[in-house]
Formats: sequence, C-alpha cells, structure tokens
Amino acid sequence: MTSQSASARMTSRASARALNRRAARVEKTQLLLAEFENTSDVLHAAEVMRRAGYQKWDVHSPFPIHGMDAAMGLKDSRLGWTVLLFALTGLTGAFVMMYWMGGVDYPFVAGGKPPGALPPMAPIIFELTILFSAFGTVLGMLHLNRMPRHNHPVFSSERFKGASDHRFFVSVDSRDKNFDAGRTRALLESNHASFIELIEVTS
Amino acid sequence: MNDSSKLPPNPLPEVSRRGFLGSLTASLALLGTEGCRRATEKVVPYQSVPEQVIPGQAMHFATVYARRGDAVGLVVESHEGRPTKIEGNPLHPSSLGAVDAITQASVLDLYDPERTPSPLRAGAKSTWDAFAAELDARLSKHATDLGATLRVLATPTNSPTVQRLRAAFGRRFPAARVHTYAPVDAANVHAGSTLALGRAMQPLLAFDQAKVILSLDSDFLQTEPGNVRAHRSFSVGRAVTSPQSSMSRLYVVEPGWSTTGLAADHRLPLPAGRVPAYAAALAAELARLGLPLGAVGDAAATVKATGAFEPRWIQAVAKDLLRGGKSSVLVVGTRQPAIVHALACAVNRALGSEGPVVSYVDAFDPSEAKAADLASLVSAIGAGKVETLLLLGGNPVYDAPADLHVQETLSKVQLTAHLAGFVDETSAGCVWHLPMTHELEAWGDQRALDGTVALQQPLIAPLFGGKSELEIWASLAGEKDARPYDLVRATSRAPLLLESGLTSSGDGKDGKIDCTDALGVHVQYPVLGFEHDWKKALRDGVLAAAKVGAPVLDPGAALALRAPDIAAELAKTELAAPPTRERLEVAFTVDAKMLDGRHANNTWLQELADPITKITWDNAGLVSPKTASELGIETGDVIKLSRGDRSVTIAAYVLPGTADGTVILPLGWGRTQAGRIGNRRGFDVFPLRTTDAMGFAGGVSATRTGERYEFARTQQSDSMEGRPLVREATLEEYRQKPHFAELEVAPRRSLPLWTDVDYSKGHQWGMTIDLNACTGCSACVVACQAENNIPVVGKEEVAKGRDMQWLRIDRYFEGEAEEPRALVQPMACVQCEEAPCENVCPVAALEHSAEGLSEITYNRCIGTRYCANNCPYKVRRFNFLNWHNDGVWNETGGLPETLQMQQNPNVTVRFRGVIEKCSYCVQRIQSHRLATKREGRDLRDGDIVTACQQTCPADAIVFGDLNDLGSQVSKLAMGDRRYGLLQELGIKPRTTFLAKIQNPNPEMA
Amino acid sequence: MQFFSRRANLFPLVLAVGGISLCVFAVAMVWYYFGPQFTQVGYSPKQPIVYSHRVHARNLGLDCRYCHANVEVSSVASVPPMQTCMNCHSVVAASSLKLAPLRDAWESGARVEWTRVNKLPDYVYFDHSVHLGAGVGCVECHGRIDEMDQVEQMKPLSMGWCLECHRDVRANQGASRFLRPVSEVTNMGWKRTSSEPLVLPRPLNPAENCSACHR
Amino acid sequence: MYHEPILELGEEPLVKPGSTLHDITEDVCRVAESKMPRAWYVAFSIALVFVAIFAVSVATLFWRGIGAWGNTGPTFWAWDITNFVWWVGIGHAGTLISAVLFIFRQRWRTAINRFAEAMTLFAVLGAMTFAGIHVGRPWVIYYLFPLPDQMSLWPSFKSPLLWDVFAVGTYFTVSLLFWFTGLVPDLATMRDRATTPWRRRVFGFFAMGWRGSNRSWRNYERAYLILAGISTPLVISVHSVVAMDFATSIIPGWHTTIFPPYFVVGAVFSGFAMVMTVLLVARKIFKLERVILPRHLDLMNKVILLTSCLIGFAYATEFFIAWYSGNPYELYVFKNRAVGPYSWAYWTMVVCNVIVPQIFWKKSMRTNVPVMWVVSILINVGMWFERFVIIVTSLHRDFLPSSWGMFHPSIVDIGTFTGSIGVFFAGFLLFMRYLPVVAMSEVKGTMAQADPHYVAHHAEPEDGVSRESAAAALAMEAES
Repeated sequence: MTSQSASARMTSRASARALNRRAARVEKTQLLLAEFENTSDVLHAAEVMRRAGYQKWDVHSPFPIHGMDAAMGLKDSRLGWTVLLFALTGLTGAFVMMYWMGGVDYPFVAGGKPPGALPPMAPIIFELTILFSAFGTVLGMLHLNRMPRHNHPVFSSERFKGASDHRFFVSVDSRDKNFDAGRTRALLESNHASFIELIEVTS
Repeated sequence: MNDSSKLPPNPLPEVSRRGFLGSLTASLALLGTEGCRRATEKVVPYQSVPEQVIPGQAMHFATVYARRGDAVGLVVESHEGRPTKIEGNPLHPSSLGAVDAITQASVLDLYDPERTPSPLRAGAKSTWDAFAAELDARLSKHATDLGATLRVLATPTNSPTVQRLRAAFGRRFPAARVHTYAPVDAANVHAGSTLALGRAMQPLLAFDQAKVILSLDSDFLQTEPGNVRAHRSFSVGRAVTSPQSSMSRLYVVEPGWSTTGLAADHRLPLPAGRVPAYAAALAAELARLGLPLGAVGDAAATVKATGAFEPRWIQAVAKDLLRGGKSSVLVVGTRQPAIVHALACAVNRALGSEGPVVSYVDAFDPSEAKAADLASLVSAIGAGKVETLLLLGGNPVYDAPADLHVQETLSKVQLTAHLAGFVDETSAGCVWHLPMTHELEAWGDQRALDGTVALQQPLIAPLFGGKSELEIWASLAGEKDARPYDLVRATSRAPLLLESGLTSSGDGKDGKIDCTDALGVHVQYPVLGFEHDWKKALRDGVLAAAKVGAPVLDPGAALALRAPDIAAELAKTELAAPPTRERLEVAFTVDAKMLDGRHANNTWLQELADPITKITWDNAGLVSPKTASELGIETGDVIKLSRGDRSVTIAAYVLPGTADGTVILPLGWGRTQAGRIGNRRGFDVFPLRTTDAMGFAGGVSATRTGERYEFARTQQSDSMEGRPLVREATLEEYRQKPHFAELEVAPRRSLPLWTDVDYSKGHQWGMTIDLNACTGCSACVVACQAENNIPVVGKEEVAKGRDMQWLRIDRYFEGEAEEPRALVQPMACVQCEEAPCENVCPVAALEHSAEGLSEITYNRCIGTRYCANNCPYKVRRFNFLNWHNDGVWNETGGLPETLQMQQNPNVTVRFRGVIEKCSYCVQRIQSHRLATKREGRDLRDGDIVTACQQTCPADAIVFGDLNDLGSQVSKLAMGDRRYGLLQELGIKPRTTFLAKIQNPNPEMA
Repeated sequence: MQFFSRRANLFPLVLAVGGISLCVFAVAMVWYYFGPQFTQVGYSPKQPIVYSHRVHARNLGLDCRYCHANVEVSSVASVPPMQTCMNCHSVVAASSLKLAPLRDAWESGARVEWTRVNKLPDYVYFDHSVHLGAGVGCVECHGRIDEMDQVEQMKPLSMGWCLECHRDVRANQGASRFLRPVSEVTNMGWKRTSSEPLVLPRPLNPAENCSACHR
Repeated sequence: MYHEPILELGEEPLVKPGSTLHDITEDVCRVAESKMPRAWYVAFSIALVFVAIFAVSVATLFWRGIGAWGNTGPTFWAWDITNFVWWVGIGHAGTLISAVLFIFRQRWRTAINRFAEAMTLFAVLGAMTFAGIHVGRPWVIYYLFPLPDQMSLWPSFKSPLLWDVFAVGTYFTVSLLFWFTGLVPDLATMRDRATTPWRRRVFGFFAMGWRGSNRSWRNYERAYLILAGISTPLVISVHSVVAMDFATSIIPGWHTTIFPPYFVVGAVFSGFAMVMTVLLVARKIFKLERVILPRHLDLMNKVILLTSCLIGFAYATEFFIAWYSGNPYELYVFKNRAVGPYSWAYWTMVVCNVIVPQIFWKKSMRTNVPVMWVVSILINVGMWFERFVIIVTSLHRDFLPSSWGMFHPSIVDIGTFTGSIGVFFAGFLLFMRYLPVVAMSEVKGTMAQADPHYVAHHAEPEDGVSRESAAAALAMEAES
C-alpha cells in the first residue's frame, strides 16, 4: 500500500515538472502547415525547404514516400544499434539463466545427461534472443519517434486529417531560426502548396 | 453399505495389542480451515501404547490361510493395527516364503465394506445373542432326538481344532450328521488312491527331484492344492545356472491352457474326457516297453479307445519316462476320474519314482467332500428328515451341482443358518445369515498338505463383529463359552507334546501335565515348556515339526499296490470318444483368480488379467480356432451351451492351444449376490455342472445367440511380430552357444556430446528377471498392487487401455495355431540409465538418482504424459481420472474408507493427472537404508527385497546392488543368459532378463 | 481539433514509472506473503490441554525423549500417550484445574485431539531417527521449544530450507553449522564452543535425490 | 534503407486500375465503420455457439480429468496435441506472408498480410490453449516457468516441451508486436475518420499520436524491416521446435531428422490454406475485390502448389528412409500407417494434401474462386489428419506389441476441437468488425500515385472526378 502511494506521489511530482518544461517550450509558438496534393509536389517542396536550410520542420504523408529522406536530408535510422543491444541481452540472459538454474543452483541428472549441458539450451537461447530483439525494435522505434504522443499541434488542423488518407503536408515550427511567417508561407505557396494555415500553439 | 459407521468403536480388550485404534498421527482429513494460513490437522495419541507398538514402524505377525485342503503360512505386515500386506512364511512348508495371487489379494477381502455387520434373521438386522438363544432352544430340543433331524453342512476343513470340536459335536448328538461340500474337491484323488492303495491319500510331489514330468490335466503350478510349494520345487528342478546344469522336462496333456501348460516343454491339447484313454494307451506302451505294470499293463493294452493319439505322444513320451526311471513321474489333475489317479499311482510305483519324487499323506478330513455327500443331505431334506440345518461357510446355492436344486430344498427346512462373510446366494435362501470372520480376524489352526500344523492368530479384532467357523462349532459342541484362543491352545498341546515323544493326559492346571512317553513311562511335563513352545509357535507360525498325519515317505514298502483292482476298474471304464462339432465337450476349470467364486468381490483379482487370455473382469468360454470356425463363431459371440435340458450362455473367446471340440468353462463367475463389485461379472457355468459331471461333460451342443460381448483385455496383440522380445533356446543350443541371448548389433557409435554419468560408486540398484523360471502366475502383479497402493480402474477403463498395474505380464503366442507355444515376460519399469522419459519432462519431476533409480516425484508432475509416450516399454501409467471416486468407484460413491485402511502408509496415494510407475519399491529401499544408518552398518545383499521378488514362488525376480560383485543380482546380470530388452536403443536398462531355456525331447520333433 | 488534452502526453511517462513500480510491488507482495516464512512460521494454535514445554523441559529439566520416546528409533517423534502424562500427574498436581481435561479424558477414555504445529509440506516422508543419529539437534528444526508455553512453528520447513542443511552437511561434514555431537541433540541450549569440526561416527551424505523424501 | 519498389514498366498493378488513394481508404475503412452485413451476424452467432461448446467441453475436462478425452495408453497424446500442432501450423502463414514475403519484396503481400497476421494471433492463441489444457494438472502449470519457489526447483531445460513453451510464447508475442506495429498508421487513419468521440479516443489511444511524419516513417520502416528480419528465422525455428517434440523422442515414426523442415513446410501449407479459406469469404462479404485481386489469389495458389509438392516429397522420403534404415520398428510403423487400422486417416491425408492441390497446375483453377475455396478447406482437413497420423499411428503401435492399442475420440474431444474453431472465428470476426482488414498505408505505397515521378503536371483528380481520366493517365504512363 505504502509504496503504491509513494510511487503515485512521485509520478505526480514528475508530471508537474514535465508540464512546466513543455509549457516553457510551446509558449507562444506557431506551426505552419502546408498541404500538397500529390507526392511529387511535396517531395519537391521538401527539397526546397532543405535547401532553404530549415531545421525544425517535417513532412507528413499517409505512406512513406520514395526518396523523401534524401529530399529532407535525413540520416540513416539509428534503430539497429538498440536492437543489437537488446539481442545480446536476450542471448546472454537466456544462457546465464539456464546454466545457473540447471547447472549451478539445482543440478540434477536426467536421462544420463550431465547437468548444465549446453546443446539443449540452443533453442531457448535463440528464442529469447529473438524475443528481446523484438521488444528492442518496437520500444526503440517508439522512443526515437517520441511516441506515444497523443497531443500535438498539427492535430489542431481539421485538414490535417487528410495526412492519414491521401493528402501530404509540410509542417514548419516557428522556433526554426529561418522561420518567418510570411516568407516561409510564400516559399511553400510558390511550390504548389494547395492550402496553407498557421496554427497558434498556446497552452 | 460402505459408510464408516460400521467400524467397531473399540477393540476387544484381549486383542488390543493389535487392536484397531484410531491410527496414531494419521491425519484425520482436514477438519475445516483455521484462519487463512493453513488447515488445522489433528493428532490423536493413544491412551496408552499397546505393548510392542512403535508408532510409525510396521509390525509383522505369522499366521496362516486355509486353502482347498492345504494351508499357506503367512507373515502379515501391520501398521498401527491395520494389516496391510501379506507375505509368505519362509518357515512354512506350503509357502516357503512365497504366496500366490489369490492369497496376496485376500487382505483386501478383510476390508470389504460389503461384509455383513451383524447377523440377519429373515433379512432383518438381528444380534448374535438372538441367534444363540434360538440355537440353544433348538439344540436342547435336539438333545431329545439325539440330533436325528439336525444336520450341518460344512466345507472341508484343515483345522485340527475344528475336527476336535466336530468329534465332540458328534458325541453330543450321535444321530446328527455333518455333511461337507466344496465345489472343487479332492474326491477323485482320494478315490484313486483308495482304489490303488486302499487308503484315501493325497500325493505329495518333490518336483525338484523329478527329471521327466508328465502332467495329465494337472495345473499343479496354479490351481491345484499345494501350488506354491509345487512352484518352488518345480523351479528348482528347472533352474539353469550354467551350460553344464541339467533341467527337468515337462510334458503337459490338458484340454485348455493352464499355468502349468504354459511352462511345458511339450504340450498336447487333449479333451479332458480323452485323458483317461491317453493314460491307458501310455500305460500299455510302457508295459510293452517292459515296464513291470503287471495286470494293469495287460488291462491297459486291452481297453479299446475310439480315436488314436499322435504316435510320438505315446512312444516318445513312454521312452522318455522309462529313461527317466526313478525320476520320472506322472501327475494327475483333480478333475480326472479316479482310475487315472490309480493308473498314475501304478506307473509311478513301477517307475520307482515313489519315494524320491512321490510320497503320500493321509487325507486329513475323513468326511472329505463329495457331491454324493451333499446329495444325501438333499434327499434327507426332501424326505423331511431335517429340521435344523447349519451351513458353515460355502455357498452351495451358487456352486452345488445343478441337479440337486439346493435352493429349492433349503426352503423345506425349518431353521437354516448360514455362516458367511457376505450375504451371498445361499444366505439369501436361509433364515439366518451369520457374518463370518476373515482369516486375519480369528484364532485357529490349519494343517498344511504335508501335515504341518500352523497357528492362525488374529491381527485385528473382527471389523464387522463376525464369528469364525471354529466358534460356531464350539457352541455346537457345547463349549460355547470357551474362548477360541483356549480351544486352539488345547488342540495344539497334543502335537507339541508329541514332538517330545509324549502323549498328554490331564489339563496342566497344576502347572504340570501328566504325560506318558513312547515307552509308557509316566512323566510330568512342565507347563513352562509348553508355554515356551507355544510362544515360539506363535512367532514362527508353525508348530515346529509337529504334524498331523505325517507323509508316508516310502510308499513302495508301506503301501501295497492293488494292481488287480485297478485292472478290473480299468477294464470296466468306458472311455469317451473324441468330441465332435455336434457333441462338444465342456471342461469346468478352477479359475486362477476366482477359484470357485469366493473372491468375486475382490477388485484386485477382478482387475488382474487372466494369466493366459489377459481378460479382466470376466470369464469366457474358450474354444480352439478350429472348433470356432466349425461352429462359425468368433471372439465375442455369445453362445448357448446345452446339455440335455440344462444350458448356459457364455461369451466365446477363441484361444489357440485349446483342445479341439472342447469348450473351457472357468468356474466362479456370474455371481448374483457377491456384492457390487462382483455381481454379474462374467458368466455362471455351474448350471451345466451336475453330480455325474463335476469335472467335464460330453455331448454338449453349442449355438450362437447372436449377441455380442466386449472383453476388457490388458493386452491387445498376441504376437511378438518377429521381434526379439522373449529370447529363448533349447538346452542343447544353449550348451552350444551360451551367449545366444545377446543380439548381434553394431556397437553403439555415440558422438561424445557428453560424458556418461559415473555409476561405478555406491549402491547401484538393479534387477534380473529369469524368463526360464517365470510361469506367468501373476502373484507379483497383485503383490505390487498391494504394496504400492495401485488403484483399480474397472472394466470399461481397462478396455480403453487405462489399467494402472505397474507390473504387467506380457504373454505372446508363438508357432502355428494348432500347437502354439506361449511365452511370458514380466514387464515393469527397467530404470534405464539413459532414460528417454527423464529427458522430456519439462518440470523436473523425473530425475535419475545417484543409485540408478529413475525417480518420479508425483507432486511435481503436471501430467504432460510426454514421458509415457517416450517410454519404449510403455510401463508408465497415467491417472486419467481420479481413480478413487471415478472408474470402478464411480457408482459406489468413492473408494470405501475401509478399503483405504489397507493402503501402505509409506507410499504416496497418487492423484488425478499424474504419471506413476514402478519405483523398485523405493519405500523399502529407503526404510532399509535408514535402518542401516540407525544401526551404523552397511546394507547387505538380500536386505532389500522388492514386493514382486518376495512373493514370486518361482524365484524368477532378483533385486540388489549391481556394484556389489558378490550380490546374487550382479552375478546373474553378468551371466550368460542375460540380455537387455530393447537395449539396442542405447537406453541402458537396469532390469535385465535371463533368456528362457526349453528342454524339448528330440524324439518329439 | 485535438482529441487528447496535453496532459495525455504524460502517458508514456506514467506507463513507464507506474508499470515498473507496480511490478516491483506485486513481486514484493508475493515474495513475502506467499512464502512459508509468512504462511508457516509463527503458527501457534491453542491446544486442548494447556501444556507448557517451558515448565517441563526447562524448569523441570525433563529430557525430550522422556515423552517423545520413540524419536530415536522411529520416523515419527509421536505425541506421547496419556499414560505418559498420568505417570506423574496421577500424583503430581493431581487435582490441578488445568489438568482437568486430561483427567477426564483419561477416565472416560475419550480421545484428546492435539493440533499439529510443525507440519512438513504434503507428500514428504521424514524420519526423525536418522536425523538425530546424524547429530541434528531438535532445536535446528523446532527452535527453542523449551522456552515455549504454547508450541509455535519456528522454521519454514520448506523443501528449500531442508536442502540448505543437506547441502551444507554434504559439503562441510563435521564443520557444518547444523551439526552437533549426537549426545547433545536434545540439549536445547547447546552452543558450539570450539572451532574444531566435529568428529563424525561415519561420513554423512544427506540425500538430495527426489525419492529420499518423495515416494 | 529499403523502399517499396514502385510500379515498374509493364508490371501489372496491385490494385484495381483507376483506384485513387482515397478509394483505398474508403474501401478498407468502410468495412470497420459501416454496419456489418447480415452474413457477419450469422457467422458470428454460429461462432458463438461453438465458443459455448468449447467452454462446456473444457469445463468437463477440468472437472473429470484428461480421462474425459479419449486419450489412453499407449496413445497418451491424441487429439489434444494434434489440435495444438494444427493451430500452430495455421498460425505460421501470418508471419510468413508478412515477414518472408516482405523480405523477398513480394509487394502483392500487402493485400493480405493484415489478414494473415490477425489469423496468426488467433491461431496461436488456439494452439496455446491446447498446450495449456492438455496437461493433467493445469492448476500447477506454473511449474513450467522459471519462477523461484519454496521448492527451490527449476524447470528442466532439457525437455523439448519446455522449448515449446518459450518458442510458442515468443512467437505469439513477436507476432503481436509485428501486427500492432503494422497497424499503427492505419489506426491513425481510423482515428482521423472517426465520427464518434469514443471511437476517436480508442483509435487515437492506440494510434499513439501517429502523424505520418517522415522522420517517424524513417524509424518506422526500419523497425518494420528488422521485425520482418527476425520474424523470418523465428517462424522457421518455432515449428522446428514443435517438430522436435517428436523428433527428439525415440518413438518410431517420431524419431526422424526430416521433421523440422517437413513441419515448417507443412505449416506454411496449412497457413496459406487457412488464409485462403477466410480471405475469400471476407473478400466477398466486404467487397474487397478492389484490393484483393485474382492475381493475389493466383500467387497464393502457386505457393500452395509448391508446398503441397514439398509435403508429398516429405511423405515419400519418410517411407524411403524407413525402408533404407533397416530399422524394423520404423519400417513397421510406416507399413502400419499405409495399411494398418488407421490407413483411412493416412490416405485422407495424402489425398487432401498431395493429390488435390495438383489441380493448381492449371491457371484457370488457380483463379477460380469456388474451386480454390473448396481446395483450401480440404487442405485444412488434410493437414489436421497429417498431425493425427503422425501422433496416433506412431504411438498406438510402437516397440512392444503387448502394449499396442487403439484410440477412440470421446464427445469431449470433438467438443474441444470444434469449439476451438469457433473461438478462432469469433475472434477473427471481431477483428474484421473493428479494425482495418487491409494494410492501407502499405497498399497505398504500392500504387502509382505513391511515385513522386508520377505525372506531376496533371495532379491526381479531386475526389468525385471521373476515374476514367486517372485510368487514361495510367495508360499513358504505361506506354511512354
């Protein structure tokens, strides 16, 4: 009971701190959302933005667009390393567990095989390696994407719903050093943005 | 019927030593739960501990168990006053340490909840006092007519005390008559010896001295009296220790398979009715070959029998018998008519085997049972000459010859009282039913076949308040206040004194007994001496060397052979013609489990597979394949057998090796009043059995009723499929190639994936099973069941293949269907060193102990059954249901509490959903190990004896330490006949088999 | 429009912190409350007759074996028969009220139902005699019985606990902290004085295979 | 980094020509959004009946014990493990279609992988159920897991059965993760289309705030690739381990090195068949002809044909080795399969698994929906009998003829088996009712419009604009 309430208190304090931080960050910022009708336009726009040296911006699409990473100048995903780490944990963990349980803590002879024999461990070592890698992959992905994040400025736009259907968006954060509401809007308009809106992000 | 209210509240004071007190420290179930922590468990101490009792330690007492003119000495294990296990008494001549299946199972009868708790008058609950009163009234009335209308129908007795009391009864009521009847008796034997030797005598055989044995329809190894003793000496005569050793040869001529036939080197399936003809023909041949049979020989030569015999079975056998000379012997079954016994007697006399092999002992019970005796009673009743009839034991209504109509007759008697353990068919027809005590509940004395007298002492006060036959006789003899204990003592005194060459007189009240010795000198024998002998007798179970009617060891000299009488008798016997399709023969066979039906309510015996057919919970009409095809029937067809106006219906079972034209009808089944377990199991064949055909009958017609019947067998397939399972060789082959049993298999090339476990140190338990000794008698199966709390599952579950016996006996047929050979192989867990079962258990419930036991921990088992699949011997059993309230106990509302009292407290009672198997009786290993630790000594070879080994009458099973080179088991396991079944799988079985050796007669080929 | 408030973004944090602490909590609870240390140790039911081991074993200095007579020869130590009590109490404190139930039972022949305190798990076969013979003192498993007015279970009596001793003795033989001279097994207060390993009558190899206890 | 290759010249389209991105969204989401057709309710209520049967059967089983089934000595395993292996086998199609075909860049998988994955989950659930209830004492099944307890005893890692626990457990978990990962973008679509607040909340919750951001897509695609990468060996290992339950034993007919590959192929075979059975019905009921084209079915049938031949080869090999090994016990077991008391089961198996699928050599058969549906059913039957034959006919006559026996199923056997099928379909129908049955984002990725170089100068027609123009555009593209 006690430890439960303790953890509760702890979380509430943590959440408070987190809130303040967020509040500070999103204080009076804006988000420019430009809508495009097809992949080629948004790809082109992305090229332009990159050349214009924007940093805090992103592209939204219902499916991954071929060549977009290059267009945005994104580097390769670092996910692989996380997975490797988890995989090794699973592998060693499985071996250590089985060797300790069967060979050290309570050794016994079954079927004339010596305790702690290696061959029968192979399947479980393999399975646990896979299991841990799988968790590593998903958790790693979520972490790199800062997910889950249920509340995000872009959701304030009604039109943004198209982003999961058949529309394409470019979003620019006002905290980007190159950001200028007017110029950025012009830039995107000149690149076949079919619709542009400015989202006020306030707490 | 099975509620515990029946249990007596407290034991009688004088037997409190073994009294049935609330067993100490036995947890009284869980009496509700106290708090959330754990259930409270009560401990109930004794008021004061009975002398000798050490709670937690078993005690053993010697007693004796009467059995068809023989008596088997027992040592009974008792836990806090509960007899739990029966073993043989090594000091007793009819046991020599072993007992058979039926005796093993008899402990269960003791706890049968359906034994009647009180006397019944006309079916209503009554009391012993009421009966005593009514009986006294009767007796005083009979005092006037000297008992002219008083009759007693008893079973043949072995008890000197009972005899003494019968005599006293005779003196009290001179005009009264005592009739005896038993469905299976020795009448033919005694008639035969009377014919041949002029006295009713019982032959005693020393098979260990015999070289050539010809059994004429005698199942001396299983169903004949003295079977255990015979088993023992037979196995000695067959023992093969080295290629040099010789062994006896056994010829068996019998209508249907018997355990003895199973052990034969040559077996001739012959209708029972043809055996006399065969005996005569053989005698004639022997005479022709120069055996001095005199008149008998001539008579034998002249008798004409229709239908010939295979020449080799006459000539070769005769030659062999002559070659054997003094060590050749003919043994005749009780079923065969007197003349055959007489012939055998004459032949044995001529061969000279009387003395070395055969000796005779006087029949103990002069009024030895005969159907005729019962017939005379029936006619007396019919004539209204009987007013009072006491039936002491027996069950004539069920098992009397059908032509006597006993049931109808009983109603004509004013007062009938039946002393019996259960309200059986006979009790139902009597005015009084009197509950009879179990052998383990009563004082008594029993005489073994060879005359040795053993004391029967109770291990427990009568659970259901019964009285023994002895007590009834006491009251009939006017000694109704005497305690059975004193009566037995009184009887025993004489032989005990005889031992010291004295004859008693006086009662010893003054601390001395006046005696006269052989020379007539008067001496005074101190009671102290008697007390000492008596105590010794109680401890040993036998009255030292005391015998009642000692055997005639040299009959040749002592008893003149009445050859002319035999010849005359032979001349006028007409010999049965071979049976035909229309006129079949039926042979009534003593059942290896039910005997004459008295064990019908015993679940162990019901579930025990028949040694030959492997049928459980049923009997069957056994027919040969040829006869079956002639009659157009197959296994499972219900047939109607008619003889004159009598008929029975029975399900047929086609069994190769049965004599053509004969239907084997096992007795003792189809009871209607045996109890919930025994009722309507199998088929009652007594309705076909009449006074003129007690053994077998011809002229029987068989018709199909069209019904089908399902048998529950523990073995579905009879063939070895050409696999090297039971390995055997003839004595000759063995001498050529002593190691014949080992297979030529390529040496196992195992990759060194792991280093083998080192079993070279400490005790390494192992077992050998000598297939040459094993006869398949199945005593071990029941012993295992009793020792290890193995549940019964019932017919339906056995049929599904869910039988639970840890030890089973596989039986295979070899050779062509006309003359098949049967091979048996006891099979239990062989404790593989590299056990496939252990590898696959996911929860570590199976491990291998440092002493080589393949261990299973029931309470860790989760029941994946993977181990059972992976066991190549299929010896692992699974508790598919809760066998204590499902299966056979489903309708009886669970395993009766009284039966739970039999269970061995040192073995876990397994629960639903777990695997179980043979553990080499690990509880015995443990108790001995602990004992040695306590006493600070080492285990010696022979300290630990497994239940199966202990009871095996043939000494086929040997258990011990393989690392101890001196131990019997390691010698055998290194012997030349040894082989490991399926060891080619690389599993290193610890139990190994010793190959079978047959000793065929080359001339028979 | 937003479906979730901004607070919803704390979800991952809450999940991580809350989830982890919940698991820790659950494990801790099970560890403590499901273990024999909680379920068994300290069990001290009221007995039908108020019998104090303190008085008999300590103050009066009766040896354990006076009442538990068979403990050296049998698997069970066995609760003594009433006869044993009456040996003394027919004269000593013959009229004490406390002993009324005993006397009544003794005279009426009624059975006295003691409540078992030290109980091994089910399906275990344990033998007192060999343990005493090996020099395992009563106190090792029963605690200071001689200081109890009402008997209480002191040790878990669980399989793991048994193995602890068996393994220690197998490894250390005479040096094992669980052993004492056989003469001292019933001496509750005995303390190991010298650091010397005990001289054992014979090398001990306490069983660790299943069938030693489970049959 | 790997991208779905886009439509190449001359390549047949993977969705009905002329469909727009929005059409896909519409077609797929409609299924989960609109009211279910009559057929769904009929099917679901039937399924529920069998769920009830399952419940009753299992209750009986727990009340009386394993004896309520027909299992007996020597067939200590029978339908229970047969069903277990059967369900695991079916469960393999999902991950295989998703992962293996993904690795091999079989883009046609996008139409069916969501189905297959869902099927995997429910099938593996069924398998785990049987693994759980087949033990004699389910209430102590936790002995199987390496948990510390007062017995200080651990499970025995030598037992293939324990390998199974880990293998199947892992397989289920990974499949779940894989399935869910693939679902996230589509959940976002559902969220964005949601009309009622609670749908919004639920879908929104599980969509985890997916915004289709390209920075996320980058990690997402990598994650998906890795999952596919590790799932592929997993699929193979899992059924190999299941096969080892038998292969590592010493029972003739079980102790065979061919088992692992043979079982894996069998799993693929039965899995595809079951996908086919379910898919065809769903395609009809939910009018998914636009995304699930005859071409997809054709390709699946080719896989079925291939695996069928491999299975047939395995059967033949077993017999050859039984003879070639010269092991009398082995040889007997196989003779007994073909001509023994269970030969009817054996030949049913051969006909359903090897003979029948051969009709797929004809293209017309491969695209004939009724035919392939019947065939797929037959294959399910055949594969069930394969497991039955392997387990029961091997056990019922092994080394010692004395312990030979027969197996007869009890009513409870039948109840648990048919009931488990009901549970499977109930779950599956619920999945179709509430979740996108086709991976929209993946399908869209395969469409012409996904290609940035797709005729930029005339943009994708607005919604409602006639589809002909789009078709024309597509045609032009194809010519140039």
